[in-house]
Amino acid sequence: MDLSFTEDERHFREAVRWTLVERVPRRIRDAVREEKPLPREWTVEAQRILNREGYAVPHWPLQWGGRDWSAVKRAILAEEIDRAGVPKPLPFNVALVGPVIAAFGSDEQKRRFLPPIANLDMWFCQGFSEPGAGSDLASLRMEAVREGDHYRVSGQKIWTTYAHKADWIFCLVRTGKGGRKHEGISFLLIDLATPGIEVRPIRTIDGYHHLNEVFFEDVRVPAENLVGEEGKGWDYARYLLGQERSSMGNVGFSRRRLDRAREIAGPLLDDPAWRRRLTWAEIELKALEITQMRVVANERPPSAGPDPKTSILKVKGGELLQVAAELQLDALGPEALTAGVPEGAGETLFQGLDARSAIVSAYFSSRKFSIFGGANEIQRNILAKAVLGLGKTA
Amino acid sequence: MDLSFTEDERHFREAVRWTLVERVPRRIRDAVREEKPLPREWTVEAQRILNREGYAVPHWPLQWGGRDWSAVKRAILAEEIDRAGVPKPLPFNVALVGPVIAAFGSDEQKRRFLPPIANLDMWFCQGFSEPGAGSDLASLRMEAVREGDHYRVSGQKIWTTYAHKADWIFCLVRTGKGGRKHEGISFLLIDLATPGIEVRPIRTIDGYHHLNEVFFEDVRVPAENLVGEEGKGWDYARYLLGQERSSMGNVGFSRRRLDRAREIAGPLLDDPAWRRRLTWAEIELKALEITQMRVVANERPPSAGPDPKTSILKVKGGELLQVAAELQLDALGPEALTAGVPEGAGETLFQGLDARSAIVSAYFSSRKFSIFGGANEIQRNILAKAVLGLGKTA
Amino acid sequence: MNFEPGEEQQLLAASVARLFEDHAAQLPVDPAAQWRDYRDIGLLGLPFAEASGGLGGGAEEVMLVMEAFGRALGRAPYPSSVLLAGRLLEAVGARDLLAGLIAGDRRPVLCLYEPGRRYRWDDPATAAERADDGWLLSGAKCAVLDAGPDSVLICPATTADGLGLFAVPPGTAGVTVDLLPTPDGRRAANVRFDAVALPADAGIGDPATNRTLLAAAIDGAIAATCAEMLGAMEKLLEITVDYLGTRRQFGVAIGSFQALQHRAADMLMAIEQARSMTIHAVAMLGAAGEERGAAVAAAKALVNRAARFVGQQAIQLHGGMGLTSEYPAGAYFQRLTVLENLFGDTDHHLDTVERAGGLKAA
Amino acid sequence: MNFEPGEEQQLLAASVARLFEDHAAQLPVDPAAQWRDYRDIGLLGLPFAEASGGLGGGAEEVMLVMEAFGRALGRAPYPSSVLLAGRLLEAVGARDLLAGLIAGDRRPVLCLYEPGRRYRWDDPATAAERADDGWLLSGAKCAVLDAGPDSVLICPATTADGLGLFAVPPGTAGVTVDLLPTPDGRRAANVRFDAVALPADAGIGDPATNRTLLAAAIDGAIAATCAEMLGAMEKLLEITVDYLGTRRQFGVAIGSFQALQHRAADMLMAIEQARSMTIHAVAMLGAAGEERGAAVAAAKALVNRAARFVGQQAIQLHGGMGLTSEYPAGAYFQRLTVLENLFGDTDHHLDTVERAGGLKAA
Repeated sequence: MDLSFTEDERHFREAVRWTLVERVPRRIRDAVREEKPLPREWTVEAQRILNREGYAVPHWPLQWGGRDWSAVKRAILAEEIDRAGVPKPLPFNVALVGPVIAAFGSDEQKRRFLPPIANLDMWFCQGFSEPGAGSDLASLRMEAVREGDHYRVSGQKIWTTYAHKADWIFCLVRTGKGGRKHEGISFLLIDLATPGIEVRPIRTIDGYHHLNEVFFEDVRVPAENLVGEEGKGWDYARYLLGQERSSMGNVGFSRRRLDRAREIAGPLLDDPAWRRRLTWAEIELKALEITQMRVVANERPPSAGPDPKTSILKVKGGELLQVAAELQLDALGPEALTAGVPEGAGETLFQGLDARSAIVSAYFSSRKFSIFGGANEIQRNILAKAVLGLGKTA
Repeated sequence: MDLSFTEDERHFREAVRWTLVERVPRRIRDAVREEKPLPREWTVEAQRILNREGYAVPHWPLQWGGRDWSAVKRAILAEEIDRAGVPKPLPFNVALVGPVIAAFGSDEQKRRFLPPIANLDMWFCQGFSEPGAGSDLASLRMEAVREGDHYRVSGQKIWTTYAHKADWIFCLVRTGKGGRKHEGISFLLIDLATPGIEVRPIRTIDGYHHLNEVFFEDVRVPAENLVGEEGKGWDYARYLLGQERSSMGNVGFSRRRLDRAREIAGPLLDDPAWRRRLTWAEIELKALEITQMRVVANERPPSAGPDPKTSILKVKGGELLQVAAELQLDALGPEALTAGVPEGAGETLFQGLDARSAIVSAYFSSRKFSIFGGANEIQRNILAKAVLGLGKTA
Repeated sequence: MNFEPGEEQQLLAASVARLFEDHAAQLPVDPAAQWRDYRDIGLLGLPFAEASGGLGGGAEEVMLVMEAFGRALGRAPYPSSVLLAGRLLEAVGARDLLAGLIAGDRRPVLCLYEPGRRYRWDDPATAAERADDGWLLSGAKCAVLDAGPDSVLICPATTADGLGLFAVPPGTAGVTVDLLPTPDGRRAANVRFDAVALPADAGIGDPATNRTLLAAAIDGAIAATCAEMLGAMEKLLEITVDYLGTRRQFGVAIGSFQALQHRAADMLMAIEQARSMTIHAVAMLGAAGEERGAAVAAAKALVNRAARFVGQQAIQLHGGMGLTSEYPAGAYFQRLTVLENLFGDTDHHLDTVERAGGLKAA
Repeated sequence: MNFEPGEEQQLLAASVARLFEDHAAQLPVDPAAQWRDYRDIGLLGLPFAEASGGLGGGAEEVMLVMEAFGRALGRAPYPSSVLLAGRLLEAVGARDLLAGLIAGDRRPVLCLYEPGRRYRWDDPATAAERADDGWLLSGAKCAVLDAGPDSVLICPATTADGLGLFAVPPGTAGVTVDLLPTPDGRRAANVRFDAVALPADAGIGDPATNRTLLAAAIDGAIAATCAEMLGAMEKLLEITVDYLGTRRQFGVAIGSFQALQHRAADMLMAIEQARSMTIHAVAMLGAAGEERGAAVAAAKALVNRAARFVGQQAIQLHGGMGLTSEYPAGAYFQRLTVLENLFGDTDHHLDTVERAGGLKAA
């Protein structure tokens, strides 16, 4: 038992912190800290820097750029990246599709996809959710019919983050009928430039464009883009969800938001009520930081699926980001009234967007943390059933 | 629309307040305010005084002691009784069994029972809950078999408040088998002095003896003690639950507790955190006072069953009593450590019981407000289904 | 006590509800036409005494109107111009400006807050000095809802004699109005007064009593805001319950999940308590200063808390749909967020209650 | 970082768990025999340096022991006598008293609080004056857990030179020990010192450093209390989950109701966060004064909040059964209520964190 960080871990943290500040341009870190929408090329620029430093895919197999770092170190790295305001390596690439290809893809697929995924030369988005299949993922309906050397794909995905910036999409598609809902699902990589695909923006209440609907109409996808075996897509999705959880709690992100709340608080820091909320948030965050370490230190084989205790990280981490956003919002006082997001903001970085608008926007947008990626209600179901063993007989 | 109390209502409140202080001995009011256990004879003494003033059963038919007061006035009366530290008229008598007898009893039953019930010459307790039938009341099993001019009753009731002080118990019993669970239930009055009845205390974590189990073994109950028709007990129980809700929110009781919290707070009143909790409680209480008035002003025929919005009074009223108890507990500081309830306290009023022990005891005991009388979870089910119309199809 | 609206009140409520819903459905919006509708239906004169040229409606009528306004997400500058600025004009006896407002010709708005001072309004850094036979007004105001190029800006300013109130007509030289979007898609302004020369009669009211009358006008506007929030919350709960009954997951309507049912029940309870406190605030508007102030602040605090909870949970229960701009839940959430902030956030109002020594029991 | 206990630590945890469970099942309780068991298994010397005659166990070992103690609702005066008073004796170099404690012959307890001063301990009204070749001690202390007729009372008192610490043996004239029941059925005392004459060597430690050493001893005891609460909460959640799976209503196990499942999940999350903060407190015990104090206070605040929530909800999920004295849930709720109060309630600890300027990030 060693409840403190070791000397080695502390040095690692310092080295990472130094490297991030040294290597990633300040304009990028400032924009992230102020939660302004980042131009695509800045995101790419940042990830290439991280990849050069070995920070983009440390959890991958060594052969594909992974590092032999402990889970604790990887968690430290993730925390520091977030905290420094460095855009985190695109999760769709490095935490989701990459590990699935590394584990189940053909050698050809690995060579073709993994390096550009790590370097963000190829931007992936995730095609899981469909209208009518949100938390109930297994009832998805997008169809892929095998026709010779390709699939003909038709259907719709929704809530697709950054589909408008992405080059590729990884999709769960239905390749078989009948049987249980989980069966007959396959995992397919689709080039978004293929004819028959339309990406339509979903405008959200934070005033920006992150989300999309993606429509597929008779899209021809080469059969070689199938990952693993046909009909095993559900297993791969489970594997994917069991992947890298080192930053699931968003500890560094919350730390950054709370630090900023302190910065903008001014005289509110002496207001006992606001101050007390900040104190609670900082305590909860300290606890979460350690809970995160405990979960990641408890390494499991990815085939075991996600550790159900990651649900704690998801719920608590999301709540903290929401609390931090509220603290910032409330610090604005009456001046929040003039901090709406102007129409069309976000297309270019600084167009009409002052820091206060970004705060209001972040408050609205933060509601997503308890919705996407498995709503908090689903996470509590998981905790009750998988950890506490409740309700199995009902 | 008249959102303030009328002149007449304000005068009524003043008159009631004056009368209570004038007529009810201070020793009784002080003991109630300090939440010390009351000797049976003091409870009886207080109710007889109230009955003399016309305050015990104002909601009953005029013929049996009722008063022609509006629901708002009755709510004012109930609030003032609680607030003054006057023991409220025994609810089992005046709010539960009395109205059922008045509505469904025979003329003979009315003459025999109503006057002593109003005057607490006859103390009733309630025999509804059974082991295995708490919130799921309809699955009760206590059996009453008709044999000539009497019923033979066997079974068990539980959580029976004050059974050890009571003269009579009103019970839901099963007189018929088969059919739906709600059918075959009857409403029976049983003299606790009848052979075959045993009352066993249930000790609770507050250190006192309020609750009991009551065992019935071949108890002979005269058939004339059946209220209304055999098999209609469930309807009568529903009627009973739709009865007098004027004090459902326990507004006066919470007011008394918060006032006392202020009294004992001392320097804590300047502690921003404790003070803020008190402020919230006082605001919530003001809101509840008006919500209570809105619910009682919306008079419904008792046959319509309980207004589902009374569930709001139950939940919010109980939560406030719990919050008030926490404020008092926290005001004790380290001195709470020596404020356990001594063994055997409560048998006589002041035996070894100082005010701090009563506060700790009240904190423990207050957990019951979200459990008994339909747990808060049940109340939320009711609100969701009966008020919001949710989940009817599921 | 009697919580049922009378017959006339029911008629009023029904007719404004119809009007506000018509306006909400209008595309594109024609603000001038809508404002004429407000005038024609009598809303512009509603809260003012008959002696002031108004209809003599009371705080209860205002509550009914603002509930309907909140339900329909009204966008007209009614609360800011009529209920806040207008009531102040009536109180200080600025009869001409008030008459112009009632006639629909003038649109006054009150410039209450200043940058960096949060919700403090009673000791402005903005100042006015006597100059020749008029005034020179200088300072900066922020967060003026509904201010526009055509607004008469009513500006509190420190003078040698106390708190002055100055009416600044549209187009006055030295005034800069910086229009910005609000988080709920309306407009608000930051305003700068650079040595603005005003005639002597631009000073309205009496510096000895302005502060008291302004406090009363603000309290009235806060009570109206509580009613607006109440209407918005009730409508939002209806939208949410509707969604829960319609949307299916795992083969059943999601409204059949107990956890979601209980959340909806908690929203209902929060709203019912908010309604009660709004009633309390309205009933206390006639009381003396500090007692009225505490009741109104307590109401706003509780309504604020309810609004944050109800708004956030409505989004949660809608899932991703709640986050989209197309679906109505998000607009209600945004509106509630703005109103929560208007006239002071929750902590601000709790401070007010505590400074007054708490809530007086009946 | 590594959160897994080593082999020796696992052995320690298992053996104390067995002992505490045996003790819990013992009826009637024989406190003297139990205390001998504590001695025989090495618990009395566990946290002390080998140079002090102890076993040199660290804060991690104490955490494991106290978790087991909490799970079993231990009633022995171990935390008060060994972990608080004992650690203080070691720190101030009171070797004889410490040796007596380790041998099981003496039972010191610390008289920390005074009536009406809440959790303030560092500026006692109790005072000691030099008299002849000894001391005269006067004052009142309250809420001394586990004090009894056989206790050596360790009493902080203001002296001319600073904060004195006085060891008052059982039976000293002028000492009144008023034994009272605690809310969880143990015993605590209020103590009065009426001009108690003490020999010169009754003063232990050094008034110049006592305050600092006492603060460190208290922080250690707070961390141990967090561990005790953690153990009690975990056991209480297990009891509750068990009940939910067994108890049936409306024809199904009540654990199948989603609202109750989610409550249990919230309890789990609160406990996991409490465990993390306990780990943090333990890890920071070696840090410098204010940083250590803030970490420990933050831990106690979060564990306190978790304890209130978990305790109350465990009772709620048990329904009426949770309120009865026979069923174990109630006893855990009572214990958690007492421990929540011990060494300061939630607000007290949050004040401490804020005075220290907040929690330092890694």
